[in-house]
Amino acid sequence: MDDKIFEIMQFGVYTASILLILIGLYAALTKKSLIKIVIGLSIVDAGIHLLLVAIGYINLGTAPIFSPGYEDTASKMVDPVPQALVLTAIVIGFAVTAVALSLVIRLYRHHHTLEIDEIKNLKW
Amino acid sequence: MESIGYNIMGGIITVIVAFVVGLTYMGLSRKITARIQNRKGPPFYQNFIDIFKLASKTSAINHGFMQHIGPAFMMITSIMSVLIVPVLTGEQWFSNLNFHGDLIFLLYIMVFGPLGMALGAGQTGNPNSAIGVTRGLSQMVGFEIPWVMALVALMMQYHTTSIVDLIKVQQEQGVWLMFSSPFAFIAAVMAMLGMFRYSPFDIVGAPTELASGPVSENGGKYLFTLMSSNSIFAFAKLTLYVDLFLGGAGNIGELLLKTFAIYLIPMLYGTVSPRYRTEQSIKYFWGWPLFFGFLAILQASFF
Amino acid sequence: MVGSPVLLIAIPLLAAFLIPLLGMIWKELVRIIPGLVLAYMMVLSASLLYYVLENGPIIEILAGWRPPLGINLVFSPLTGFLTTIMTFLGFIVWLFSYRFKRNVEFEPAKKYFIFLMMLIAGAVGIVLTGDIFNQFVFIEIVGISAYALTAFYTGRNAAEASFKYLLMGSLSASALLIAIAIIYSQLGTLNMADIANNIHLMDPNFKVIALILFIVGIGIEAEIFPLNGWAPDAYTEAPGPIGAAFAGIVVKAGVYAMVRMVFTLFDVSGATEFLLIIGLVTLIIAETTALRQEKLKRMLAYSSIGQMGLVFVAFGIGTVEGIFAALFLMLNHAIIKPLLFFSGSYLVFNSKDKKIKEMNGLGKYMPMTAAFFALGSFAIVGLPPFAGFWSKLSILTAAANEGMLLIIALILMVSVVEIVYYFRVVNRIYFFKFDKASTVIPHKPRINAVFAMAVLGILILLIGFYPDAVTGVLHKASDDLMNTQQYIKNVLSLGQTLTN
Amino acid sequence: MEMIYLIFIIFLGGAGATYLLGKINDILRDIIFLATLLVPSVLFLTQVSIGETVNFTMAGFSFQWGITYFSTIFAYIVLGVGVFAGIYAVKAMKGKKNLNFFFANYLLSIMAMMGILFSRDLVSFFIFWEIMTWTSYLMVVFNGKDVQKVGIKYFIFSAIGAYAMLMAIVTTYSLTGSMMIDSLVAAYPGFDFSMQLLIPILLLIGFGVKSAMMPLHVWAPGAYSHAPMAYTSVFSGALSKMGIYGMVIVMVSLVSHVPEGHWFREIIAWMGGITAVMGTLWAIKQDDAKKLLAYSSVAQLGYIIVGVGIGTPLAMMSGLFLAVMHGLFKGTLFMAVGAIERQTGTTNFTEVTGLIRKMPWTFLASLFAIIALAGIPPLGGFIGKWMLYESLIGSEHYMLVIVIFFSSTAAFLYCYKFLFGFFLGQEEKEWSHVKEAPAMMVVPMLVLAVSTFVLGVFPGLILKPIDAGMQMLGYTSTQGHFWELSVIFNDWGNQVAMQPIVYTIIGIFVFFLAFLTIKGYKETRYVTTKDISSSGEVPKEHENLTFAVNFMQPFFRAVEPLMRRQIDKYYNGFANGLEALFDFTRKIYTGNGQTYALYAIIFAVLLLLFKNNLFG
Repeated sequence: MDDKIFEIMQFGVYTASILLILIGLYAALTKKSLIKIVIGLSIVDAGIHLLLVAIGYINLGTAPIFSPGYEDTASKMVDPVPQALVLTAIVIGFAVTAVALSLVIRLYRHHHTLEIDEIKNLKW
Repeated sequence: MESIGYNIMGGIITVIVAFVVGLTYMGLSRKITARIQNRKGPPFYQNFIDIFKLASKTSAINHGFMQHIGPAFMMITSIMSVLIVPVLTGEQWFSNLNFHGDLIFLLYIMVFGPLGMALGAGQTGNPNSAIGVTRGLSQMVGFEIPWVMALVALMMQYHTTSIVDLIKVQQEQGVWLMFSSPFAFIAAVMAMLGMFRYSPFDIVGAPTELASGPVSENGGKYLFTLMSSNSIFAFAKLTLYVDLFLGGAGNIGELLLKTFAIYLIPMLYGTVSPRYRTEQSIKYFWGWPLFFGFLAILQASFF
Repeated sequence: MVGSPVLLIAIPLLAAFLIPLLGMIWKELVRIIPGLVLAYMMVLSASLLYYVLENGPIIEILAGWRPPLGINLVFSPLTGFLTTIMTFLGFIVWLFSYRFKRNVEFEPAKKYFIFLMMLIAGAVGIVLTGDIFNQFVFIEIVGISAYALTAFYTGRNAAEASFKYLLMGSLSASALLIAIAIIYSQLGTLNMADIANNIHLMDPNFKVIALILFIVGIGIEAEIFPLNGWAPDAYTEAPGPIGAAFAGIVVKAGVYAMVRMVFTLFDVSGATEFLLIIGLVTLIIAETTALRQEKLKRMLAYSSIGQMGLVFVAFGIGTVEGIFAALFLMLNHAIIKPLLFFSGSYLVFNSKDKKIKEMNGLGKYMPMTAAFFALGSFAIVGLPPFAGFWSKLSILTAAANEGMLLIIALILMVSVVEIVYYFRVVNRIYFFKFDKASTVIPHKPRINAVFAMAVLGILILLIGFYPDAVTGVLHKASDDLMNTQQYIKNVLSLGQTLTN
Repeated sequence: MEMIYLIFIIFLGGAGATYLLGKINDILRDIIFLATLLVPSVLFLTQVSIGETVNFTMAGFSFQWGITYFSTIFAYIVLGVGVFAGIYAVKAMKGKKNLNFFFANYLLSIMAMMGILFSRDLVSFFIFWEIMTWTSYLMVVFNGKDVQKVGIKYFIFSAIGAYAMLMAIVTTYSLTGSMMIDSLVAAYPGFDFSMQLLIPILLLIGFGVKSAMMPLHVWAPGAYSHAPMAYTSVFSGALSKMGIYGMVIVMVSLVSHVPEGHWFREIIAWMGGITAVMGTLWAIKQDDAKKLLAYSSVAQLGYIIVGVGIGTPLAMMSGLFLAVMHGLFKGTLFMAVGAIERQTGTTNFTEVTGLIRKMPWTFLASLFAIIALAGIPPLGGFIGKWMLYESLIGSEHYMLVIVIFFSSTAAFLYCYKFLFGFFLGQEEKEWSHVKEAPAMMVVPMLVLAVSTFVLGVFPGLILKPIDAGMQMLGYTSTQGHFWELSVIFNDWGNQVAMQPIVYTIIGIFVFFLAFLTIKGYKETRYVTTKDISSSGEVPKEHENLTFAVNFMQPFFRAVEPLMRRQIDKYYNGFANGLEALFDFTRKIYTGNGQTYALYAIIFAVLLLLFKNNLFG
């Protein structure tokens, strides 16, 4: 596609990722339910992943794979590193979310509530 | 100093003189007080009679060795002080220890005896004695302050701490210190009222209330020693005042005149005043006497 | 050469995954294997450190890609020094927690040791790696295993503490990722040396934003003031040895990452002053908060935060003496605070709800533990002739050489507060009447725990009486951190590759 | 092998051996303990030559140890009191719990004091200072029961002092680049004025705490009275002198070089004077002997500080002489109190009375010590007092001399209270069983007590080393000018010759003792203290005639306004205020995870907002 549209789309992607991050933060910081907080965190992760991918993408890029017939397209390949980062980050985010949810279950068993304001045995 | 024996002789003579004079003054004071109170009063030699009677008696009881040596301590103080104070200026016989004569040493040796006597009185276990002692000590803290202020003023003004030098100063100036530094004199005299323990400051040995305080439980030789040391001590103090403020004494007559003149002050003041409680007397001494002491020090520092 | 630095990361991870399998063969292996692994790591990193001190840093290349493209490990005097401390502490922690409390059965023990291995591997990785994204990955490894270990006990409020930790941790992860994204978008590289080499090409605004995001992200791990809310809870609720591991290993890794950012990567002016200020605030807030704690481990946690603040102050001085003092303090803290946590964990284990005021007169019933606690307290408040004194003295002299008298005064005032709360506890332990009502029958430490504590105590005395035993290493390490150009040159020109 | 190292190695090893052997056998432990005290003392007196130094470097700082003429004086105090108190302690502490710890700690604190005197550089000075602090702290809390407040208070004040000192030290290091005391002294006149002001003040805070100077003295009474008496005699006798030691160095070697130095001197001297007065007044008020002696120590240290503060040759001499004397007689008194506590189980004047015939030797020792304390001739205390007054008068400190005189006159009150309360007065039934303390406790007391008498007659014995030390500090030699073997002079050449005075006193005493004793002492029968003439009739057995409560009541009615304020209260108020503040500030750690996350975000946002100010 031509560069102008690409510019606009890239801008849109960036704004979308920033928005996702902000929304996630909003959820994580203001929602009182533990589940919602966890969801907010993973929304933040999603936003960041989108940002990373957007950084690596170039206009009309192809997959960064050297295969017969495509030797000349090295300049057209998108940068592979951010995608590697994103893959790793997704895995990590998944693990963190899993731990978080298991903790939420434990907390519910222990406190019989999901309100974060009522889980304040440890303070000062 | 020619020889030790010479000095010892002089010292003994000094002590004897002090003893006689002191006892006489006490007797006179009883007589005068009686006359003022419109009584006849005992003859002035009454004290000699009493004291020799005491000396001849053997003390029946005692409460232990501290009480036993207490009077000796008291004696040390009075004799030491009378030896240190220059009795007659320029008189070889009477210049005993006073070439070492030093006011601060004198002040401290004056405390030695009362402390020893207080310990002796303490061992008797008589609460009255202890009460009297505490009162006495407290009162001493009271009158020591103006007294010391007066002395400090003199010492600083004339850059010496020796009594002999102070007498020299007066002879050179030709004017007694009681005129050249009057405030010190006033402070010292007001302190002296306490030092002699006539009323209004006689709560220490308050007769009839404390059974004569510290010296109760002491009879016979103990009382003899205490009384005689008191008389010697009184004489020593009077001589000290004379030396400090009245320019010393050249001969024995002058000495008697001046000392008796000084002695009249506490005595007459005592006859006309009621007894103070301890804190009252302390507050008294920290009132005007302190003020005069300050004035004396100001004078010493500025003139 | 006894081995290559990569083993320091690979072996513990491998062990972490092998433990359950070996546990099927023989249950005891679960407890034994980590010890062997950690002992090997300790020896390896010590010998490597010796080698490095003799002849220059080792740059290990992974997967054949040479820097700046590939990931590389840097085993320089500084990183080697930190790695040695961490592995040593890991071994001590294992020694202490071998058969840690009878009631820990096979299944929890398995998890415990798996996560412990992962924790140490991650921490070592943070220190050794030369690649920021790799560092991020290791930080996450440390984080996840730390969340799990914090929530180790089901009975207590462990889950709450762990959740707070996780919340903050994932925030820090996000911050780090964004920062990495910014740097990559600007410079197109992730290799630390390369970044440090080209940082001046970066748009200053983006540079500062990236730095700030890094500070926020790593600061959460390094417990600087407004970001350390999770720390006390985690320290308090985690098992005693894990608290020691946090204080001795995890925080050190965080501090290292922070310092690497400020000193090597970013050439931003005012960054060291910022470290100074933030460290001072952390120090003051933490120590004054520790003054009124009712729970012993919480008090220790705040004290440890305060010590980290002091470390940052020392780094913030910015001179070589300052860095030397900071490293010295990190070393001492890594020795003393575990001792306090070990002995403290037995003290609280004997008191019903971990209140300090229930420890009256425990000294008579567990003299060994109490003596170790007293020794630790004496050492950490910096009384000579114990270890803590030398680091405190070097910090003060370093500050004085820069003429920072006000800062010296503040540090010393805070030290008075520190003395107050530590000596309150010591007084209680020794000189108060022992009331049976508040405590169960005293639970004496096992022989291995006593041995672990004894090693630390001996080290405290050794360093206290003969500081020169360590100052040489510290000097080399501080020079290594100071000299950025040398670092860049070593990595980019591949310093001296291994021949094995 | 350097003799200096050997001394410290013996102390350390002896401490360790004492601790370990104590687990095996008590006798062995005591022997090792005494040997460890005696051997280094002998080595010090015989082998160590003054001025020789040993150098070594550690952790980048260069260390230098060596004794000087000046520190020798204090070394005599430390070893003298330390050794005799140690002999006393072996017997006195018998039967107490964890004695191994006590003896080892005792040795360590003696070692620390010697180390302070040996160290010529600030680092080892500070190290030994801190060792001294925490060993003495462990002694204060040794008895255990309910001493938390006292111990903590002592340690907090010591820590404040020590840290003030440390700040001065590092400042010096940054200014001169060296840790040697001599280099500080050499470079000091070159500092700019603020440093010239800052360093002495900080150092004086440090030393003032140990020497219980006026605003910093509040720890002293509690600490002195709570430690075991066997150690308190060292604590008050020797350890407090370390503060004096440092103070002298500061006042003479540093302050005297600044043009405004005399203001320092005045202020310090006045602080000492106030300390003396208040200490004395509070001492009179106490009903517990330990407390009384503790306050009196504060007062006595006040005199010493005055002498040191004035700093004229005579004043300095008097200060140092008083320091030695105080070590002797206060050591004796605390030992006596310890003996009484051991024999009767209490040290309260209102409970125990009339011990004089039960414990005559203890009484004799206390009598000597008390006379020396009160400064009554012919005992040593008088020499110090005399020189102090003469120096004050000579240097024209009009008001100060009055203040000192007041306090030392008032001191007679508590002196009498001490002797009367314990030894004199009614002999109650309940104390009829009391025996004299064992010889191993009495002999050290008597030795120290008699030494006060000897020094009173021949002050030159101790004035000689003092003179040497003062010459090292830069004074001109005062021998023959201010003192001879048994004669002391003041600024104007007035003199007090002790020998004839003492001989006269002894002569009079012997004469009258003979007079009282020889004739008819056989007839006097001894009677109990119930057999007294209380206004006529003889009291019964059951009547209680003991006079101990409200002993000095009339005096306090007079001085009440002086004692209405207690600086203690202000300190406590301040500390409580701080604790409340911190208790409030820690509320920022609300247990809510979201709040913490919010902090993080706010922190990031703030940094982003002020990024230009922070990272320009």
